[in-house]
Amino acid sequence: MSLWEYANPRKFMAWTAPVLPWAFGLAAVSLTVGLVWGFFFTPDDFRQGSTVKIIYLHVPAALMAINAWFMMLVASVIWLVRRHHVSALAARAAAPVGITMTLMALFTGAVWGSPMWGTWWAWDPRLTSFLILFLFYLGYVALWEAIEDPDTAADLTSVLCIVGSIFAVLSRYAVNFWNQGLHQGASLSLDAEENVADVFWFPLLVCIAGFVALFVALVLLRTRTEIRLRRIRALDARSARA
Amino acid sequence: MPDLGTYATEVLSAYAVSFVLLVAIVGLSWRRARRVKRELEQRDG
Amino acid sequence: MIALLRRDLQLAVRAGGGFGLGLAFFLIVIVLVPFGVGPEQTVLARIAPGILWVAALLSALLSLDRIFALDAEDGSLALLATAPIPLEGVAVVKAAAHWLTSGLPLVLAAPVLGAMLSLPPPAYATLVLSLLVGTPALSMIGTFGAALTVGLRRGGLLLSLLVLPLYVPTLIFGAEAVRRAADGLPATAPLILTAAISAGTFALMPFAAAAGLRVNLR
Amino acid sequence: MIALLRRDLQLAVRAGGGFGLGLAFFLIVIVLVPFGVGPEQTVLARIAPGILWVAALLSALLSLDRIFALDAEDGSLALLATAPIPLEGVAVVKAAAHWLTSGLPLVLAAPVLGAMLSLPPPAYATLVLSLLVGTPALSMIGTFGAALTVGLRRGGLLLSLLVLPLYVPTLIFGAEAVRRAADGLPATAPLILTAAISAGTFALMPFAAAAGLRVNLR
Amino acid sequence: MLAVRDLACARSGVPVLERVTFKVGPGEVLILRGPNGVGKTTLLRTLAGLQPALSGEIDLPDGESAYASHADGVKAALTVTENLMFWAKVYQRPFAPDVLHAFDLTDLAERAAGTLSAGQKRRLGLARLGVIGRKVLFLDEPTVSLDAFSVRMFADWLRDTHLTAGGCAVIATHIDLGLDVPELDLTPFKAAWDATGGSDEAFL
Amino acid sequence: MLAVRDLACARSGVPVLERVTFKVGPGEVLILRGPNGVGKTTLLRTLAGLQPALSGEIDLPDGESAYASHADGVKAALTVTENLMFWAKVYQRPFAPDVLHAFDLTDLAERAAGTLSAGQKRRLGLARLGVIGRKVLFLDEPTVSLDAFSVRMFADWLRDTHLTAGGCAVIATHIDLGLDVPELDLTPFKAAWDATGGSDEAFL
Ligand code: HEM
Ligand SMILES: Nc1ncnc2c1ncn2[C@@H]1O[C@H](COP(=O)(O)OP(=O)(O)OP(=O)(O)O)[C@@H](O)[C@H]1O
Ligand SMILES: Nc1ncnc2c1ncn2[C@@H]1O[C@H](COP(=O)(O)OP(=O)(O)OP(=O)(O)O)[C@@H](O)[C@H]1O
Ligand SMILES: [Mg+2]
Ligand SMILES: [Mg+2]
Repeated sequence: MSLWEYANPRKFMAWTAPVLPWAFGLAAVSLTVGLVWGFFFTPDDFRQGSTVKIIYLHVPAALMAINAWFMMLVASVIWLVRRHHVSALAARAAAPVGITMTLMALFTGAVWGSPMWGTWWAWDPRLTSFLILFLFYLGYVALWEAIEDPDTAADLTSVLCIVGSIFAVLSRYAVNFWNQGLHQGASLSLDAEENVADVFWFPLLVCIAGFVALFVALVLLRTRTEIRLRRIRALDARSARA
Repeated sequence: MPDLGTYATEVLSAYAVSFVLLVAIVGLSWRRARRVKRELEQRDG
Repeated sequence: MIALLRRDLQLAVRAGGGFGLGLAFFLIVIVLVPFGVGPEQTVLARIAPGILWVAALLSALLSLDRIFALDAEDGSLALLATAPIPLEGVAVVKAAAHWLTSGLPLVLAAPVLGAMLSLPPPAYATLVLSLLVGTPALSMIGTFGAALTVGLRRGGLLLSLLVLPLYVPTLIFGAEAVRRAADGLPATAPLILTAAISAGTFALMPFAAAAGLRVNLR
Repeated sequence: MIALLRRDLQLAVRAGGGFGLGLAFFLIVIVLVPFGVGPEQTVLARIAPGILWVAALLSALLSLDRIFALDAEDGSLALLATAPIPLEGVAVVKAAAHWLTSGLPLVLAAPVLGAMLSLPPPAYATLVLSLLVGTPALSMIGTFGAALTVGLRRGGLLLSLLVLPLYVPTLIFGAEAVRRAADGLPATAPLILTAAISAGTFALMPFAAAAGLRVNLR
Repeated sequence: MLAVRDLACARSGVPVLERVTFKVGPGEVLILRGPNGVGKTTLLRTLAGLQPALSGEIDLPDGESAYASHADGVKAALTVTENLMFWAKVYQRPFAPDVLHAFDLTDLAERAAGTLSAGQKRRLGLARLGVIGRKVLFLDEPTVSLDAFSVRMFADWLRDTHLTAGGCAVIATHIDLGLDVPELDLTPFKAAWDATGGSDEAFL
Repeated sequence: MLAVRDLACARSGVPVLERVTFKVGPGEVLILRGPNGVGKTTLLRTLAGLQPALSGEIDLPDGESAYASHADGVKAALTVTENLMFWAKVYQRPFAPDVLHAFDLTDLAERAAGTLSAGQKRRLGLARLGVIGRKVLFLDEPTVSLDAFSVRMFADWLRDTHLTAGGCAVIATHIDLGLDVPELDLTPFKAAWDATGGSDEAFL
């Protein structure tokens, strides 16, 4: 049995049913641990004061916002190449989760910015690219919603997702070119010197794990819902013709 | 409750809004999942 | 007439988020301006009132051609014209539906977008208020323009050309109100003028719009 | 394909000045901005490059939905799809026709409008050049968006939502070039990048657009 | 019920028909015949009040007429029932679901109108006439795209429901509806090349 | 010339027809019959290559077919001649003005297509078929809105010009074209309610 068989809707429903509670459980545990640890048991940063606590929400949300889009891209390509319905539906299911993450990153970043940079919003490249990402998400979801026929919608949104990804990368460079910006560089690199102090680093890792688990759990749950909706549609169509 | 100093509003509002967003996406996904599941069970008889 | 309003809103929602899209356009214009103008906060704050109002205006404009075009194409408009509701009523309802789907969401979202353009916080209330009393005029004037151009198949452009000059007074008073508030001056006078324009257009324009429709259906 | 280009241009002219209208919209946006922002020359000069580019972009946007919508409604599109020209070719031709009717006139008129916004004279050449190499990308990207949304009957709004984020890089480089020129800096790098985007989109986007059309015609 | 006397009408300012005279009483139908382009659509639009007559009189009870054009005003995004409900409300009439039956739409009641085939959409357009309850109908090629069975169904509805309730109708069509009713060929009423009343007249 | 074997086709993912098999040789016409909604339009679109078949084979010489839909792709702003010239160029054929005569458009040649009546517009749509010179025609209700005279004119053109030149045609229509040709009723080929191949199949 090839790996692709797991993308059959029936199989997918079967193997995700037992996985789902574990995914949610894992997400709940690691999020609780990470956030409680981060919020209650880490010291304040000497420069940023207590605002550093926002990092536990901001960074995982920002990571997941990008990764969700990436997952949609992969799923879209799979749909276009192999025409597995589950991958198209998974892409559709991931989009609202990605939007939530993007909104969260934007909001926590804005709140963080107001004491750090003295402003809620600045046209910093990183922030700006996020805003553009948000627009891509909106367009993607709007296109899904606008099209009646599910396969047509899957095809068109997949094309949009691929083209959009190329332009998202392009925008990132354009935005850098346009404005040099206030936002910190990558601090999660493996290069130890650039990293934030360990006290912040470990709870942050737990939080990131929690966000990943939550993302997986939500995408599985929502994909299952989409599959059920398609099944209802199929049964309706069939009984209308019987 | 740790002492959040001058930035209490910022930190707390960041946490609050994030929780609202998380709860919203989880809650909406969950509710829709349950509704659709029930609908399908009715259809399947 | 209520049935017509209900149907139009239903169609706007069915058609995949008629509510969201006008708003999205507003958002996008606001986002694009800094890309063009550059990221400096002082410059942005200076032009924010004007840009917000221009964006609201363009966002209203973009959906104008749908007010009658779809109904004209599928024949509903001719059927409505022979139905027992006055065409003036149809025009008012169409304007109201347009405002509910494209004007109202803007009013609600304006403060957030003001923040993105670094609008000074004291001006937020005036921004919302000026849009609230000003956008109905945009919808009603737009409905008149749409009535004049229905069936001409020129797309939105001819319509924009006709309507934009008519938008100028609303724009001037609306943006002036916000600018004054941003500078800490009282903004009552321009606000009242904006509201007066809205009231005036809703009182008179439906007749002009209905006349335009009648001629175009002939 | 040349026949199609000829027909599209003919239709644009017949339909009452396709050439003039895109231009008129550009003009009107440029005129509205001072009403919104206020008349101070220094402010206007500062934002002129950005506003000119944003206006060009909006003016391109406004006529996008006509690229395929009219042909889809009257059935021509299905007939073209079964005709002996590749759909990729149709997409390129449509983009070219859109550029000729909406991009090119802007390029020619830009200096005059730049003067209205007090753009510093040394930037005029760069303004024209940046629009000349940048607007083709706007037309081609827009054609792709139009291909995705053809037959959806949502009016221009969904289309705008899809297309505007795709316009960001072109806008940034184009406006940046003019801004640098206005500040007396060299503008070659952003100009080259703008041209590269145009070249890239014309090389790749037709395939995506044709794929979208095929799916929508299904 | 409907009396037309010496009517002349024009299409975009050019006189098309003149001296058209006929009467249609309650329970009667008049079929308009004539080759393509003779002016059937123009005449029906004039009768329905969408365009002014050049001259002549149209006698017709107020608020009793309805018009159905080539295009049938069906909203693709609404379902069949919603489409009909809308027209019922506009005409302030109750919506009686048995029209669905009369036009064989029962199975399609909850389908979005955009997913109907050409003939199904046409049936929906015709069902509107059953909903609005008008007495005087002006119908422009109502049976386009309909199959033979649906044509008969429409003719039955017209005869058994509409006419027996005292209604009347003027119908332009090229096919045989299977109704035994008078026909009016419009060819003899074609406007002469020098007919008066066109909008260019002042310049001649 | 055209051979269809065991074809199944779907409309927005729902199987509509299955096991459709027929052959049309040079100089032959096949008329598709069937009540509204049986799937005539769907079948023709599949044959024309606008949508993929679910299964089955379509044998058809490459680059020889043309399709005419319910809508006729006429540009209102162009004149009758310009409309036809355009299609001639797209298909890289010379434009022979005698098609104007064959479809009784000579008097209208310089009129903007938007000012034509419904039937005149349809004649223009059909004249396109005379211009593009394709051998295999797929026609969806070509005679809608045509008067009896024009229907005969179209049938004559089909018989005397198209078929004698070795062409063939598949035509969906509800009326009698006055041609003595085989008919295929699609009702027996309606897809069973549990037919396979729909896009929802994986979900059942
Ligand atoms: C709306 C505003 C903001 C947005 C959209 C935003 C977005 C992002 C993004 C996309 C990342 C990248 C995550 C990664 O790739 O590793 C990130 C990381 C980070 N942000 Fe923000 N940010 C915002 C505001 C802020 C502010 C105001 C601060 C603090 C002064 C801040 C501090 C950080 C830090 C410390 C990281 C971790 C750096 C890293 O791991 O790359 N951000 N943010
Ligand atoms: N988008 C859609 N979704 C679901 N079903 C559809 C859709 N479009 C069409 N159908 C159905 O597919 C079937 C075939 O339609 P088709 O248009 O091929 O019929 P037809 O034989 O051409 O009918 P007509 O004579 O009325 O033109 C119809 O029952 C129709 O209701
Ligand atoms: N805009 C216009 N300008 C000039 N002539 C027009 C215009 N519109 C229609 N006509 C002409 O008016 C005449 C009457 O058209 P009308 O549509 O009433 O014909 P009809 O009898 O309904 O024909 P059909 O059976 O084809 O529908 C036609 O000869 C047509 O060419
Ligand atoms: Mg007619
Ligand atoms: Mg059909």
